[in-house]
Amino acid sequence: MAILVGENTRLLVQGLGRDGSFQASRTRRYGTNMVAAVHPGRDNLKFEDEVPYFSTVAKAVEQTGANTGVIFVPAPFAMDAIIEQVDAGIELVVCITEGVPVLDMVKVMAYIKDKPTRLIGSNCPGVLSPASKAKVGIVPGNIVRPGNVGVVSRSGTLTYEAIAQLVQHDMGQSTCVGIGGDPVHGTTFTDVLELFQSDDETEAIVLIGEIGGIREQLAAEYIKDHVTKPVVAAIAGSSAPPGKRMGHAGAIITGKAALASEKNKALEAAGVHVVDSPALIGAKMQEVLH
Amino acid sequence: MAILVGENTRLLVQGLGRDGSFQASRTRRYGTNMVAAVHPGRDNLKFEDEVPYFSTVAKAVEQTGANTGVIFVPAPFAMDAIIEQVDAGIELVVCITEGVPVLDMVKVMAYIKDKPTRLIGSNCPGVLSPASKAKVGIVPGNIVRPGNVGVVSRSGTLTYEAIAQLVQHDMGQSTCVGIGGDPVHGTTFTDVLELFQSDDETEAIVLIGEIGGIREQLAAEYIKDHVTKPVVAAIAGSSAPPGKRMGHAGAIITGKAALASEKNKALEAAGVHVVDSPALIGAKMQEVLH
Amino acid sequence: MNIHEYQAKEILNRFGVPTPRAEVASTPSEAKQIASQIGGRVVVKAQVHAGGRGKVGGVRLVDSPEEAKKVSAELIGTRLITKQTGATGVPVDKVMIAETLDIKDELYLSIVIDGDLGAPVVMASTEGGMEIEEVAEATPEKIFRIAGDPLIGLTGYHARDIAMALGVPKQSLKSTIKLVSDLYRVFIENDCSLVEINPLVITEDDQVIALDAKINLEDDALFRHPNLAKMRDHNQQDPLEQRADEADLAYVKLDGGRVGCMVNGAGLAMATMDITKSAGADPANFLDIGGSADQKRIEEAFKIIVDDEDVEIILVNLFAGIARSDVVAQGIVAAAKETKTTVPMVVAMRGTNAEEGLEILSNSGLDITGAPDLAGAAVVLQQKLLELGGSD
Amino acid sequence: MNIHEYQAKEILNRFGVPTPRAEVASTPSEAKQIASQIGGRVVVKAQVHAGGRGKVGGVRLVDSPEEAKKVSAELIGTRLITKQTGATGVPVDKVMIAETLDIKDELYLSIVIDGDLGAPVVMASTEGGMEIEEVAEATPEKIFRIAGDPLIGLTGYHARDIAMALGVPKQSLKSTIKLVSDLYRVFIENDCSLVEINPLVITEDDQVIALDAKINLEDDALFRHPNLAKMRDHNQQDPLEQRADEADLAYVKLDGGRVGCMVNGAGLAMATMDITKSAGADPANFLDIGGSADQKRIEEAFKIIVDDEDVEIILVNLFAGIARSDVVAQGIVAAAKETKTTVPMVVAMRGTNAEEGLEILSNSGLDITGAPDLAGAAVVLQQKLLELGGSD
Repeated sequence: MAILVGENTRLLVQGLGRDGSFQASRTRRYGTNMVAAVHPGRDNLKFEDEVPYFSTVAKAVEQTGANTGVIFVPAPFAMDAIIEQVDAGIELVVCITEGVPVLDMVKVMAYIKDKPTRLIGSNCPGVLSPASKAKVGIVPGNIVRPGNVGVVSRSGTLTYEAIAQLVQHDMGQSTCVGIGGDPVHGTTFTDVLELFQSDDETEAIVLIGEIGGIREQLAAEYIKDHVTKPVVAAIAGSSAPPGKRMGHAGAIITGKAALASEKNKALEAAGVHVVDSPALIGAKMQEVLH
Repeated sequence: MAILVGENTRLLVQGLGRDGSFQASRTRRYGTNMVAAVHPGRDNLKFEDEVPYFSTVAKAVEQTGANTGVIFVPAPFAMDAIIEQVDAGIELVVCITEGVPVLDMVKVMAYIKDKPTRLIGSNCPGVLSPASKAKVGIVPGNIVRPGNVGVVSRSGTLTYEAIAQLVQHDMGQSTCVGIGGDPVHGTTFTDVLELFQSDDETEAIVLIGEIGGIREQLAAEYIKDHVTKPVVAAIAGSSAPPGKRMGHAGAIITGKAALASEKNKALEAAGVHVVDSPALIGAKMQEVLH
Repeated sequence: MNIHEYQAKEILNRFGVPTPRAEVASTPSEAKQIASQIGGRVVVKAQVHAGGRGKVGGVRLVDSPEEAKKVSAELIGTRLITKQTGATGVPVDKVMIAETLDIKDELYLSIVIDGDLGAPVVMASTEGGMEIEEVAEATPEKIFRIAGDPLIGLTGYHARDIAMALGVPKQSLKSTIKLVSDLYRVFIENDCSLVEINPLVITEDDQVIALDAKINLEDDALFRHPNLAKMRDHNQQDPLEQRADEADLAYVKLDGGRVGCMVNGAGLAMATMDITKSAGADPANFLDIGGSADQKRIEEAFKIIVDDEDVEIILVNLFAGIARSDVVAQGIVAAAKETKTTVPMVVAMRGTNAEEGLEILSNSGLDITGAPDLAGAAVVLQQKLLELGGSD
Repeated sequence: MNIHEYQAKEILNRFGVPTPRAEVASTPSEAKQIASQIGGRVVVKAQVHAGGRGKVGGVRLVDSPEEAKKVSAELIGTRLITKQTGATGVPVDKVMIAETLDIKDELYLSIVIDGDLGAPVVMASTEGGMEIEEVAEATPEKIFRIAGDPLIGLTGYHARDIAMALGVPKQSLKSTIKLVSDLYRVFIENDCSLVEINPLVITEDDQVIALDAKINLEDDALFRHPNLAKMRDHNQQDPLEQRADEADLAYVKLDGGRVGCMVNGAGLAMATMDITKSAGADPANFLDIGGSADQKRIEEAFKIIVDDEDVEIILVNLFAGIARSDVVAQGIVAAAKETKTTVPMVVAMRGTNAEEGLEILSNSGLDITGAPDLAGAAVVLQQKLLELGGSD
């Protein structure tokens, strides 16, 4: 079954500039069912001669039944794109765009609070479920393998790292979810843990956190109370200095709770298999599962 | 039983300036259970030597269990007072204040949309249930009489007018509700009709509308589909010229639907007993009920 | 609060909405100077708070600075009577001298509050230059409506939808989207009750420009815009309405009526107008003295009615909740004595201290006829009108 | 983006938040002139992007204009080394000359985004003048927090709650409430990531004044504030960080490290720093070359690392998703040749075209040691460090 994306995914891609087009192309080659492309001024044209272009999301949804949207528009327009997709009734919106102003994300979160749409991101690599060849975002399709480990991470490249280590140790993935590196973001660790816990295809979970915020602690609390599947976790940034933004807008040590050590402590107390370094995820998962 | 207010009403009055104090005093003399007064800088004092003052609504609710709030603060601070009462968990908030900027009310309505609080007003005379001596607002207690007619009106003085006519024709009121004259307001005709329809104590309903907006038409639709009790209605402003604001911010003819004649037509089509003038409400109700 | 076209365009410019090059003149020679600065054919527009000025010569095309001076001289200092003004019209104190544009298309764009939606609504139509009410009546499908969101404002994609609904050429799409967004900010950030661009024009070189502009500011929110409040032009108001404004009374002068109405409460005031009409006469005014009116305000309210030359009889209708009837009666007596008025009055008083109030009036020596209630007031008024003779 | 105290106070003043009378001087004689204009005792404050300046002589009280000149001469043109700067410190180009106040109480007020709440949060404390982290550690109950609402902003009653939590005297309550509300608008309308007033002071005559002020602007939102973007002072940045900024690279110089890190992805870059540490050395920098870096940016990234005098060895760690390993390798080779560097490199390359990339590096004649993956890179790095000798 996997989570979030699968055989029923009907994908709409919004923002087909250079990067968006490149990724849309790879998404299609991977086998994902991309049904609509939204980009202004390209009505009546087709992406790669097959996928119809629309000027508005509403029209695209109406005519193609798209239920999942991925956003590649530039940061100044990302809030608007998210809201356009929410208003059009898209069920899952994945915002890849990096550099969205945080006050825009504050508004977006307030706006979608009582709406049925689920948002992933902004500033995330998106979601991929190998068994159903459903890829919504930029996780490379050539490194994954179908299997039973769910992966959730704040970082894109560390998601790939975890996937590669799992494959190296002969384990595949049910779904890989990058929740993104922005301080205010849609779907959280806790949300994804809840989904993995009730997903039949997922036997174990990899969680990769980083410095900043308290989401890892909230995840630990949730795991303690609700997650029975084994969880292997790593927190990046134990060597980062305080007060400096480490690339991701959310990766900054602003107080004690933001430290990697505090997060490790909370996860360990929740029974999570915490490894000292993201380099050890694969080995630890193999040990846990065998 | 009556609606909205009754024996369980525990009233908090916010804004005890000249008018607020005068009204609070009359409210208490009428017999309403006023449990808290909120006004800055009067902590540890008591209103009329009996009702404790608080600086914040949260503290007042915590210490007195107030469940109903009435607002007399000046217009520039009314939005804030409403939100403070909503945030403190007050169940029924009645905003008497006139002249609240309409964009403030737009924000208020968006804010309370998914909250459990019910708002009446702004710019309304409030609610009074004679049988349980519960008065929240400025409807004069000396003109009402317990009985079985529910009164709902956009206008304060026309509420009194209707009450006086009912009494003159020997009919009392279950509850009188002034929903207010502002274009954007909380509880609507439709909301109150729904409450009256399911209230055992209410046998018939008086509805007094006026020019502007389409709420009377929406009420007519609701009556047609859901209200089995007899309704007598009058619309004020048939002689008003277009484009001029008649006192109430909402009482302005901006298009065809805003005309008294259109509203009368819609109500008549819904089976409502429409009278040509608010002067005939009492007589018509007597005719309908006897 | 109404403001002038030139003031509205000042606000628009501040928010980035383009308008034709223009300046305002208070004298014909100023007008000439501006016209020669702008050059070529210009338009002279009377600055008045009333629509329909074009049809009565308030908007004139001229070919030379000399002609601009001549036309301005014809306008400045006169009163303009349009279908939206009373019979006395409104004074022209200033004219706007504006460049003329080569226009390809005329569109319509406005923003108002939709009370029932509880949000500002943008209305757009390809039928520019026509009154929107007429378009709404004749071809409602040509009006495109989109509500803003209280949290987000007008989203970019909605602005784009509006621009597309307006059918602007592709090369004007981007500037139209920006204009729509900017106009929405004008509405929100200035607490407007109306922003109307009619027509919004597309020029031959695909610029998008607000050719005309009307902005009404919400009175209740003026306290947070002191600079906008200063834009009020008292000269454009009816002098009686102006006095009512200053006394903080809700008053509307109604053309052609002869029954002065003095009431507490907006709803009751409308109902009083309605029964006046049903009694066979037209009301001369709407007047709500409010809930907690003190004697000074009541005196001024009464004087405003008495000073209205159209008023032949006064209908006082009071249902005192907060107000006290005796205070109102004292105010009326004091004002009547001061103005030495002999206008007859029909008085219905109920509520707080109604009997005392009625007694004060009865003992005042004024021409007072009591009425028991709203229905009774209609009957008594009809009798008194018959006595006065004549009918509307 | 950091800005100077004097710039922060300019913004505060624009939003109605009062600050002490002050002006900024670039020369000692300007300082003297300002001091004599202000009169009496003044304070000379070095304008640098770093906290802790007071403890190292960057804030000095002087009694005369002459002394202001002297102290300014001591500060301007020097570098200030505080606990928040690296060992090279930051240059003092300007000083602020400000009036002194009679202070009754020192308070703390700040606003930041709380990512987990998804809203701006106002933090207030009676412990003004102390660092908030210390207060949070020692007496967390003395920090009062309230979140703003995305729709409403900071409500008036919340501003009042904050003012009451600050325990200001009754006669200062109203101005404190206004200050808190204004400060919230500063945060929102300028897209700040931090607004911190420490201390906020109550003067002997009960005025509420922002004595010090720190504002950080959110980089991602600078595109909508072109005037604020101009406030950037490149001189205050580490020269390498400045070059990275210009090349749009996420780079942080780390004090005392000797392993240069070149990575794609922020998470992987942090993990690379972590394994460096576990291998027994300190990283010299954080560097994320990003997803779609082209060869020019990669060359500049490599040069920035090489130009860091602390760097003795470079760890390249690439997991190419969007990026192509061969392009990165070509960039490294080109930059290495241009800079003639001989620094040894440990390279882990995976993902798109990893083999081609590694081959390009191996054939380049540079001092390259390959590593299979993240874990392998730690092992190889440790060996290389042993070869280099020494340890941190």
